[in-house]
Amino acid sequence: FHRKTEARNPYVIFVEVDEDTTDPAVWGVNWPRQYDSYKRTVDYERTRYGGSDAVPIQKLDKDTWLRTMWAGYAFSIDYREARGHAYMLIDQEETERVHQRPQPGACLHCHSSVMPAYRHLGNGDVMEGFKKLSAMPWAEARHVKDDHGHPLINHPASCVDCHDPKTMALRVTRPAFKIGIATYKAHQGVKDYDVNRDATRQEMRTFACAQCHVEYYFAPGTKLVTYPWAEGIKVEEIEAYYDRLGYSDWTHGVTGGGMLKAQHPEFELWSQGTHARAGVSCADCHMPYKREGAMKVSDHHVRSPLLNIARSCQVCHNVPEEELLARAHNIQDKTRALVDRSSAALVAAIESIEAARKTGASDDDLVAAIALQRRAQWRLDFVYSENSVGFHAPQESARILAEAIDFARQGEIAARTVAPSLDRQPLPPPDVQGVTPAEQAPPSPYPQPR
Amino acid sequence: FHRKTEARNPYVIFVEVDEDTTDPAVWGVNWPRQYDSYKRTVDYERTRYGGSDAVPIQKLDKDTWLRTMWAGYAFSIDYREARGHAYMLIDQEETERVHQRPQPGACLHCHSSVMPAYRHLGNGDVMEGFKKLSAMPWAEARHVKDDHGHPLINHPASCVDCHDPKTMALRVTRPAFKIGIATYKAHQGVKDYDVNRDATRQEMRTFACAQCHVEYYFAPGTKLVTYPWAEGIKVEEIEAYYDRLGYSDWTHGVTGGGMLKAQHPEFELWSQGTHARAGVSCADCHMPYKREGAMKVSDHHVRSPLLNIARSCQVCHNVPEEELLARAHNIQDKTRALVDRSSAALVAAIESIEAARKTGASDDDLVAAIALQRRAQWRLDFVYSENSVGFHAPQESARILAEAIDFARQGEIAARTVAPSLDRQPLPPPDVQGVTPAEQAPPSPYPQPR
Amino acid sequence: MDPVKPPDEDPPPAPVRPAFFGIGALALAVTILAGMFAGMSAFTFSYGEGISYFSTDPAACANCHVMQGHFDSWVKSSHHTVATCVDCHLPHDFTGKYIAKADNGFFHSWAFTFQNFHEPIRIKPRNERIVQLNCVSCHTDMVHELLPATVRGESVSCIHCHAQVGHAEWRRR
Ligand code: HEC
Ligand code: HEC
Ligand code: HEC
Ligand code: HEC
Ligand code: HEC
Ligand code: HEC
Ligand code: HEC
Ligand code: HEC
Ligand code: HEC
Ligand code: HEC
Ligand code: HEC
Ligand code: HEC
Ligand code: HEC
Ligand code: HEC
Ligand SMILES: [Ca+2]
Ligand SMILES: [Ca+2]
Repeated sequence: FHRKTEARNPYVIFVEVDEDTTDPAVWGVNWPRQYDSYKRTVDYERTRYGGSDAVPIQKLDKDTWLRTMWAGYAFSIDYREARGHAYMLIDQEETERVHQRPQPGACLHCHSSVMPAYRHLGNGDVMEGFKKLSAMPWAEARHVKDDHGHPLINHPASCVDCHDPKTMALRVTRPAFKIGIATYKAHQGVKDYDVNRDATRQEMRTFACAQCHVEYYFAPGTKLVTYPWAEGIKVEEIEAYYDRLGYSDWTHGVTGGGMLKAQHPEFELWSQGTHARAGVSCADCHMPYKREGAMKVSDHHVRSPLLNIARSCQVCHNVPEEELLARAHNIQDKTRALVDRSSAALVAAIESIEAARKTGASDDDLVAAIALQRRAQWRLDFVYSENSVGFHAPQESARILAEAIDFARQGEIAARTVAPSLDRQPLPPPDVQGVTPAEQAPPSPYPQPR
Repeated sequence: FHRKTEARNPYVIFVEVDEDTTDPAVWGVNWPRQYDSYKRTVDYERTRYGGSDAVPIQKLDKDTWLRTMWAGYAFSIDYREARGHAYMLIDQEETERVHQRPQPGACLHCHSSVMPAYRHLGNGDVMEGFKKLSAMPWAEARHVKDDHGHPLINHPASCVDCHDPKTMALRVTRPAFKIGIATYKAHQGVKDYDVNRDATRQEMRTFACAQCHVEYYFAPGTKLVTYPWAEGIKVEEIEAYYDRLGYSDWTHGVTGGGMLKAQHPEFELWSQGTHARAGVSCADCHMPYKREGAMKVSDHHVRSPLLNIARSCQVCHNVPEEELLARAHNIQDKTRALVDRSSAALVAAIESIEAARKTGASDDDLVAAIALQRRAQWRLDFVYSENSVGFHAPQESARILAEAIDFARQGEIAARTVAPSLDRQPLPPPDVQGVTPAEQAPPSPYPQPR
Repeated sequence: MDPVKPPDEDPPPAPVRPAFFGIGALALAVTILAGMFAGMSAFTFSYGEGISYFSTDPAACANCHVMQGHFDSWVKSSHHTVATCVDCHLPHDFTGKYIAKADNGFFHSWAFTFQNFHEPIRIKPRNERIVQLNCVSCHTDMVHELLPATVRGESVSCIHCHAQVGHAEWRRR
């Protein structure tokens, strides 16, 4: 008998779009509903821990221990709350991390509609262009031009970055993700994985976001954006990978240890949660369907699901909104309490190492303590820099923080064992290495947060 | 909506049962299906972490750090895996904790069909009898007799302990629970709570179990079984209650600190999990309905739900059995790894306190360290002695263990700060205070576990 | 465990294979029907008013007590005024409907007779695909933009989110 696989009729196309159409307004002519919601990512509204503000909060002032944790690194100069996709390019332009530290073109991989620039620089070869642009200084890369002198990078991530302009099918465009996911699959025994060919539609609803919402590092030398998944995507698997490479992001300004920086590992943490096991994708929660007339469309106003619980959660969870919000808050409150506990432990470890050094301990004496600092810092950073405050994987987040606490306290003990006469004393404000002291820094582009 | 048990499952009464019918076989004449499954609690079958064996495993041999954690307390002599309800009375009779230490009649509260004994001793007044029996020495209480010289305690918990013999409705019989839950409700602002009058049917499906599967202590002096819920049922609320009373279960055999013992806080931990929030009761998972012909009966073979995933879980989760088992194992594996991490930290704290004492530190010097040991020990014990290995509340279990680790390591640091020249050295086997050394102990009633 | 496994280990809806599948299934159905009326499951088929399989009356499905819960939950569902069991569970085209009826009618009777089916009952992948196609067939206008762009493309699974439309307070996936 007949089982018709329904397919939609082609949309009514008013204007042609192609691989070079990075301007979402042009696509908006054909798909006005999606475009309208896409534009709303300029909006701001806070939730207890997320959402966004008119002026992105300076996290370094809210959580002052961050300056100690990241001492010596660009993140200790300026680190703010993220906000909607509409701001991704401007926020990168304005951060003091770019103003005060040299950054490579690699940064643009996740903050702009960058594919035409890659193709241009690589003469049609994306990989080539990706390599070239990544290695350029940031300011040069930001303003790379085509043969007619027109700038090639003009927009934040836009339609063409997630959709095939011919079919509108979801797709992955970012080279670092394509390589990263293939490497991860290879580690799992899947050879020759091509994400756009092999992923299911439901997987694509996650991978489209995992192009950017992942941990990364710039390969030393080439500055190529790299996703560190060759040994797996769990927190200790990524750490093992970095350890094997002997990689560090920076030298800690107080202890002199080589440290790792975690950035927005949403995909990695989500993957360890119950929702991921149940096949619930990023788009299910962050781009829920909404009804528009007789039609339903994906809400392209990507934002905190807690601002839209009815559509984001209630289709699956048949319970009142307040209860769902309470469940989410319950998870986040517990995570936050453990973050506070972990940061106290980490600061104590750093202070102890510093104090031990002052009593004459040598680098050799402190090897063990510093190695423990690295483990603790990586774990705390992993949960803290992940943006769901534990929601994406509650038990896993708590587990990671439990380990962070253990390593940090063991680091403190190791430092004390080296310098036995050590009493716990408040550390003088860290002597931050290689970072401009705050008072000498140019004024921030944002008014001071309350 | 409200389904009447009687309406759904009409039954015929062949024999009369009343408040004194503690023999389940008599009830079995009227309700053969329930009785048949009830009898099957003699069965044994292991799961990865739970279930049971023909011979209950000696946990002290499997997790040797328990002897250090509980040094000086009866639990460091004999502590085994629990098994089915059929064994509850015999296992209490056979434990070395009863043979080698004096125990009160209070123990029988949760291990036998004890209500007729309470009524008899109290001349009809349950509370009176409860007080009297609790205060008796165990051996005397165990063999308390009626006026005709017939023993009153003959069976493990049986039908009459959970069912009203007139209506078969679920009910709570245990005085300690009635008082405990009323105290807890009073703390929440609900006055004069009578569980059998005020609880919903769904709540009763949990409370029937929470009569026994809870943390308890024996009130000093009276030995009255008491549930420590006057300030709440979260781990830190119970701790606060004990702290306020100045209560300790025992004096630690190595450090001399006053410690708290947690026992099977299944109800308390469950209450902090997502299942509890969603109103899922103990009976939903541990006594799932099974269809017998056109009839649905509650499976009275109370056991690990992982031995019966189809009925225990799939009624709510429409996913394959293997996947549900994997989800449960994933949670339990993570919990177990944190238990290992916490126990290492706690043992290090105990060793450090002992070593500090050897270098001459006084009780006063060690107050802080010992207070931290108490906090850590209570938390580790809470999760370890809870029998679901974290399943009942995954994030909460991890959070509690994270705190245990922090307090234990801080305890270690406090001890080292007191005795600065301290190096970490392996501690000689703890000099266990007040407990018969193993080699002098009478042979165990069970063959030695593998 | 692969963190990004699809919610359903089933292959996507097979491309249409009308001739082969149709004849195969028809032949099977004929054999089955013959065996059914002749053999031991005839008892159940009539006891359970197996003929109800050729009816559109939902109460007919509930002739079997194992279907009672499904019936009850349908009564409470948003669809009980707009869709009956067969609207969701049988193909909407004429031949497909009768083949599926024979197919399922046979298996249900068989299973009911021997009581050897897995409980709780879980919908089989082939029947889940029928349901999916039926959602889409009633709601094409609404979900037009969500449909795959190509015939081979996969649909998003409607019941990944709307697990309870046909059976209120039903199990989640
Ligand atoms: C089951 C629902 C769910 C899924 C699936 C999910 N998220 Fe989230 N996400 C949330 C919730 C809830 C928050 C917390 C929002 C808040 O605190 O306001 C959140 C927070 C975030 C944030 C921070 C938002 C903010 O306002 O600060 C980002 C970014 C994010 N998620 C990205 C992702 C990505 C990428 C994926 C897939 C890999 C994903 N999420 C999967 C529910 C989900
Ligand atoms: C091309 C890279 C890229 C892709 C693809 C991408 N994001 Fe983002 N996303 C960002 C950047 C960069 C920001 C931060 C913008 C800012 O703060 O200026 C961001 C911000 C967000 C925020 C707001 C965070 C906050 O704290 O308010 C959410 C929520 C979010 N993304 C979710 C998603 C989801 C869900 C997807 C997939 C449907 C996705 N993103 C795809 C780069 C990307
Ligand atoms: C792998 C993708 C990726 C790369 C590469 C990347 N970003 Fe981002 N960036 C994001 C995402 C996703 C967010 C939003 C989530 C968050 O803030 O954690 C973000 C947020 C930001 C923000 C806003 C919040 C904050 O951190 O103050 C700034 C500024 C920023 N990035 C600058 C940079 C700079 C500078 C670089 C290069 C050194 C860079 N980004 C490289 C993905 C990326
Ligand atoms: C990822 C989750 C998800 C999937 C998959 C999904 N939907 Fe929905 N659907 C929603 C949400 C959320 C709404 C509510 C929209 C609103 O209220 O604006 C909705 C609304 C609807 C409505 C309109 C409800 C009304 O208010 O009248 C229909 C009909 C519908 N969906 C059918 C389908 C069909 C058919 C499919 C499969 C092709 C499907 N859905 C797949 C989440 C989903
Ligand atoms: C960050 C990734 C991302 C960006 C950028 C993006 N989309 Fe989408 N879009 C999605 C996802 C995810 C879906 C759901 C696709 C699916 O389920 O197969 C989707 C679906 C669609 C659909 C199919 C119908 C629907 O609503 O589900 C259309 C049309 C569409 N997007 C248009 C656009 C347009 C126009 C833009 C630019 C204004 C745009 N998209 C930008 C991720 C994106
Ligand atoms: C597409 C379906 C879907 C969506 C959308 C969804 N969930 Fe879930 N949720 C599930 C499933 C499936 C589970 C796993 C348990 C189960 O099988 O019921 C789950 C589990 C949970 C849990 C317990 C597990 C945990 O990780 O703690 C919470 C809490 C939760 N969801 C809250 C939310 C909230 C809040 C939202 C919206 C931001 C949301 N969910 C969106 C399907 C969904
Ligand atoms: C959502 C299902 C669920 C609920 C509700 C639930 N449990 Fe459990 N319980 C489990 C699982 C799963 C295990 C782990 C069994 C194992 O490891 O074999 C477990 C373990 C146990 C054990 C140890 C069993 C063994 O074999 O070692 C006891 C005792 C227990 N639960 C009692 C309770 C009590 C009392 C309640 C109510 C306060 C409760 N449970 C609520 C699922 C549940
Ligand atoms: C009268 C007290 C009492 C009541 C009421 C009670 N239990 Fe128990 N339960 C025990 C005792 C005592 C044991 C240990 C028996 C042994 O090991 O000898 C036990 C053992 C168990 C076990 C087996 C543990 C293992 O490790 O194998 C499970 C599961 C369990 N109970 C669950 C429940 C559930 C669910 C309920 C309510 C439906 C309940 N219990 C009601 C006292 C009780
Ligand atoms: C508040 C109810 C309660 C009281 C009072 C109680 N028990 Fe139990 N007992 C249980 C439950 C529930 C279990 C099964 C769960 C477990 O083993 O953790 C159990 C298990 C046991 C076991 C088997 C496992 C083991 O610990 O070796 C023994 C033996 C035992 N109890 C002895 C005693 C003795 C002796 C006393 C008095 C000092 C006592 N019980 C008081 C509820 C209680
Ligand atoms: C540890 C507690 C406990 C014990 C002991 C116990 N039951 Fe039950 N029983 C329950 C629970 C819980 C239910 C479910 C009641 C509900 O949902 O209202 C139940 C239900 C029943 C029902 C109603 C029909 C059904 O199956 O749901 C009957 C009849 C019954 N039990 C008989 C017995 C008999 C006979 C015994 C002794 C052989 C017994 N019970 C021992 C807890 C217990
Ligand atoms: C009576 C219904 C019911 C039963 C029985 C049940 N669950 Fe759940 N389960 C839920 C609900 C409701 C949630 C909360 C999330 C949601 O709303 O879907 C949940 C959440 C979960 C979660 C994620 C939350 C967490 O605590 O990690 C897991 C894992 C889970 N269930 C596994 C199981 C297993 C395994 C069993 C059997 C031992 C089981 N469940 C039995 C209803 C149930
Ligand atoms: C609006 C659509 C719809 C209607 C009407 C409907 N069902 Fe269903 N039925 C479903 C869906 C969807 C599922 C799959 C649920 C799932 O897997 O979570 C299902 C599943 C089932 C199952 C398998 C159980 C399971 O959970 O997999 C049975 C049996 C069933 N239905 C019987 C019936 C009967 C009998 C009727 C009429 C009284 C009926 N259905 C009416 C949509 C419907
Ligand atoms: C003869 C008794 C009986 C009748 C009448 C009956 N069913 Fe069933 N049904 C069963 C049994 C038994 C099963 C379990 C079969 C299995 O899982 O193998 C079942 C399973 C199902 C399933 C899920 C299993 C699958 O194969 O996908 C659906 C859907 C279903 N029935 C729908 C219906 C509908 C619709 C009707 C009425 C048109 C109906 N049933 C009439 C006995 C019956
Ligand atoms: C026989 C035709 C028919 C079938 C088959 C059908 N529906 Fe519907 N559905 C309707 C009608 C008619 C309405 C109510 C009309 C309206 O308000 O648009 C409706 C309403 C809905 C709604 C909105 C009400 C609600 O429950 O939230 C959703 C969502 C929905 N359908 C999804 C589905 C899904 C998913 C399936 C397949 C499992 C399905 N429908 C199968 C006809 C159907
Ligand atoms: Ca990094
Ligand atoms: Ca206790």
